[in-house]
Amino acid sequence: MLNYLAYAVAAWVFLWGLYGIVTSKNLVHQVVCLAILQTSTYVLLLAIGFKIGGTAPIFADIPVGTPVVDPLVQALMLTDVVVEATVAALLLSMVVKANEVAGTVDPEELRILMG
Amino acid sequence: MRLLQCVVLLLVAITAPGVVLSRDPKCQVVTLSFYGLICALMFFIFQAPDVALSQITIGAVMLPLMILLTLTKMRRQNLRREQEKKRR
Amino acid sequence: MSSRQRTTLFLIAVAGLAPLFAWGFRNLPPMGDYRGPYGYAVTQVAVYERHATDVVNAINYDYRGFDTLGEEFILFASILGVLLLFRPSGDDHKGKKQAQVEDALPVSDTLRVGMQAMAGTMVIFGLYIAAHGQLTPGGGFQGGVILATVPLVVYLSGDVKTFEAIVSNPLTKLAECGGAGGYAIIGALAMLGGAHFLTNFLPLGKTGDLFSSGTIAVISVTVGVEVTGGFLVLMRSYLREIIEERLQGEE
Amino acid sequence: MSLTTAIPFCVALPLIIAAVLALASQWIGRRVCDTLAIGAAACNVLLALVILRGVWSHPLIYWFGNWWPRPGGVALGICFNVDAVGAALAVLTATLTLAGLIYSWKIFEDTENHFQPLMLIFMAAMCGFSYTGDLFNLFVFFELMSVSAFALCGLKTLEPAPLQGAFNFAIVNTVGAFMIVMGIGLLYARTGALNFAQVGRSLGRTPADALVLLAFLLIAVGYMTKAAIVPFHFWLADAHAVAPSPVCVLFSGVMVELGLYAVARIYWTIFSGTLAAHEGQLREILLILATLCAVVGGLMCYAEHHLKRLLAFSTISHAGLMLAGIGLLTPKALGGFLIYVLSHGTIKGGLFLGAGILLHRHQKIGEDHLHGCGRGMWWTAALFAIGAFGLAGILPFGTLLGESMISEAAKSLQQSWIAYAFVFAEVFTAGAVLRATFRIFFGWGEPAPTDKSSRVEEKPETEETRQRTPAAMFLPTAALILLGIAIGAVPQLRGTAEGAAGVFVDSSHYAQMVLDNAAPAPPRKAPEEPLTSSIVRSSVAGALALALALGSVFRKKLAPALNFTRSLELGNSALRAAHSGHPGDYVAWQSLGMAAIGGLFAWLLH
Repeated sequence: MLNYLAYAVAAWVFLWGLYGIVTSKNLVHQVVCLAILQTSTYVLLLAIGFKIGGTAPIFADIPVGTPVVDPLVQALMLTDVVVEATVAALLLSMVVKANEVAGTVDPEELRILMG
Repeated sequence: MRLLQCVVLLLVAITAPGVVLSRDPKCQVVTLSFYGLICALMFFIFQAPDVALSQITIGAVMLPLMILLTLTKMRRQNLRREQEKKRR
Repeated sequence: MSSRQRTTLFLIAVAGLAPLFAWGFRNLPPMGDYRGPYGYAVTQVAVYERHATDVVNAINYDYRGFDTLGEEFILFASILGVLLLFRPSGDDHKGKKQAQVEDALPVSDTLRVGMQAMAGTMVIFGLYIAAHGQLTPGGGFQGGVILATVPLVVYLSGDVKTFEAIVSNPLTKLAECGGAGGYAIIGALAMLGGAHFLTNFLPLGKTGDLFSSGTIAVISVTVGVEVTGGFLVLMRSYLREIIEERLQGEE
Repeated sequence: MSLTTAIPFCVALPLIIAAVLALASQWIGRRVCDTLAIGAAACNVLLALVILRGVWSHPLIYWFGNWWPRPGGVALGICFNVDAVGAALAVLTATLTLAGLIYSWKIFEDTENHFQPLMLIFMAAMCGFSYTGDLFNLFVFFELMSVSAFALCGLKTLEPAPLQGAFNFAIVNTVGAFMIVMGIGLLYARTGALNFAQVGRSLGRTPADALVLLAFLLIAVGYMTKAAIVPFHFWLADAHAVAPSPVCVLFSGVMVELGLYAVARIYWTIFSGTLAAHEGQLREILLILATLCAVVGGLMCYAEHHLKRLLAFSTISHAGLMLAGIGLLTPKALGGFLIYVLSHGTIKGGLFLGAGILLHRHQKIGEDHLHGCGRGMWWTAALFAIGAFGLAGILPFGTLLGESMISEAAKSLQQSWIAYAFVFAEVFTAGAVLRATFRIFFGWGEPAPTDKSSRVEEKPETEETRQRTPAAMFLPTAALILLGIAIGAVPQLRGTAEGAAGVFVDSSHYAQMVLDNAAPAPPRKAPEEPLTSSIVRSSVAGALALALALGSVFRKKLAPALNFTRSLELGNSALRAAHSGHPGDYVAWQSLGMAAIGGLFAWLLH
């Protein structure tokens, strides 16, 4: 069962992130929840690439052929981290602007377009 | 090692709802920063030092910092708006 | 939709999604048993083929360097977006005079000296991380972010003038754009020799050296330059009005 | 220029020029920046055309960094797999970007020259997206495209509406993007590969299990969010209503369609082998989604009076039709999809630019506010009317050819009811545009009823004198609409498109070509069937649309029996209330949609 703990945590975090976005009453809070949602993909990718007894895929001190964890998922996660930071930066600047021109950061009050 | 992994995974599972449920953004900055550190710890334990390093810099420092700046900016905008209201 | 209806709708969705995830994740290999062809092949060949000891960075900057090019431009585009959103509008100048909001940070002298000493250490650390990407954990991206936080430490220590001098320097902009464009240009340079885009065309050197692994090291540094410049530009656009007021206050 | 040089440059050149423009933006003037950007876009049109001609007869594989696959078919590098379908979409992308950049010559005075580099990055991302042959690279370009689109969408920062639209767009699409990452992770866990061909070959050996289906679900939902398929479509109306017109051209004309293209690409290269046993059920699920999308989009389109939002809902409706082209899962329908995308993209782009001209001249965008304002703008009126009939897909337009191929494919699969979905969507979307044309340009009938969002007065995109329409705005508009007709006139288009689609769907040969360096097979030109039944059907649709529009406009004068047009114009209140403008609602619907489709998938497997 423990072998699947990481996957369960990934799904758990994913659903909590979605819950946060759905119920949010503050745009800043919503952006943070999006970042939480993102971390679920880290947990999933990390668990997928892990190998029992493997070390980090850096052959500075260990000979080639030593069992290591999968380096590719780590490369994917690096890209993921950048994506998270940049999307968050862009969204936060939109929130600042929305607060400036609309005077609110509550998505309920910011609804100008509807129907 | 196995135990450590379980512990850190459970920590992630506990803190993530904590961040979501801290509804006040100011308080969320603190929890998010803590969560970022736990994620970085998880990366170390799962043998991903490269990602851990960028997670510390991004998830635990840069992202909370940007949120703080956002909150500061918004507080100033709101103060300014109130001042203008008073003047009228 | 009221917030209650919304939550109900979402909970219905979760009632469907949770079993769906459980159903699918059950077929994943148990954690720790993974042995995929990509990871296996790349850990076997990367050190011989690329003379880089950090396989993650060998993938990032060489085998899948094209992804990283896209990734750097994601950063670049989002910074352009932030600049576009925060561009000064006509209202800003009107509002500035009324906006004297008191938020100066009280900083003690001990803290200031400590922070400035820390800034120096961080420069060294950031440069080290950025330059040794092909050898040890880290690389251009991580080093760049660390370097970008240095001026921020300077700012927090109360030295707004130095901070402004650093971030408003045209070199910062040059670093951002030059780093991003430079990556693509390095990729294109490989084509002069008849190779494909983003081929590692420099001599690979001796495994473990600072100047080993050809373009991996060069691209790593280029990315570091871009990330440093990019995050500085980003912070400047967030802090711009606050800095302007501080500087006015000091005069 | 050789083809192997052209392929990477189609992506790299605009990126390099964008970096140079962003650097120099402080020092060079607006016009220099514009000229360089237009030059770069024109260059990309040429490059994309060169590539299209080069891959016309056979696809081309380009391995970045000289990392050809290892023996045994393990690909460590990233490849571009350029075939005629992807190359044609890249040509469309570059053409629309060029039109958008020329159009913006007269507008956006205050963007500090950051608009042009973002447009170039957007274009590069979409070109890369249509060429790539790697799962994660597809995601990277998806994200690059999204980030530049979010920024471009919130360009007009002086009002709350664009920020709301851009924020909703960003939240919903980013949730979709994370779903894609999870799906990629699951596929990687199963196959240990990211290259389409390698993943497909590895999966194809066994029939799909729950993991593969979940991966397909996550990835398909992620890309269908981009493609604005009901119930993932809510962001589109908000984003299109507020984005600047030249940006809308790219959003509606090609970005949405690329989401569908990605679904088609991953289905055929990765999942077609492993899901072969379930093809029938999968087809039904996709067709249900497509019809739902066409109907909801059509009804909402007719009920809308904010001109750009009206066009946005028409895009949703047409996205449903295009999904039908993919969902039939045959090469013929896919060829129809390709033709439909090309002609719809240019026509819809032209209509959005036309709406931009109205905004430029009158600073209003609501159909009720503009009532009769367009008198004297006869050329623009003509373009609107022609565009409306283009949406209906009548004779000289390319949409007719696409529609006929999809309908024929549906007929041969005993799904001929799809043709009615087409007629429905065409009548309502074309009818809505015609109705707006009559009211705005001719001032006929009563002013339109007001709805909540038609009150959103857009900030004019320009401050200049507005006595006449500048040529820089009119010419791209006219050119795009006429291109929509010209596509239909290309000889033997249907046979060629079906041949290209045949190459696209041949997944085993695709894998051999990518991994084993096998020689590409030349596409076979398919025989073309007569168009008679489609011409009849689309003429009926066009006539019905005209009648509906006239009926709505002259409701009072003609007969009380026409009162149903009023309720159509007011729309279903529950349906309208669902488009609430609240990002939380949108994500809740998105989750619900995913759970529902997932439930259908689960039923499909058992």
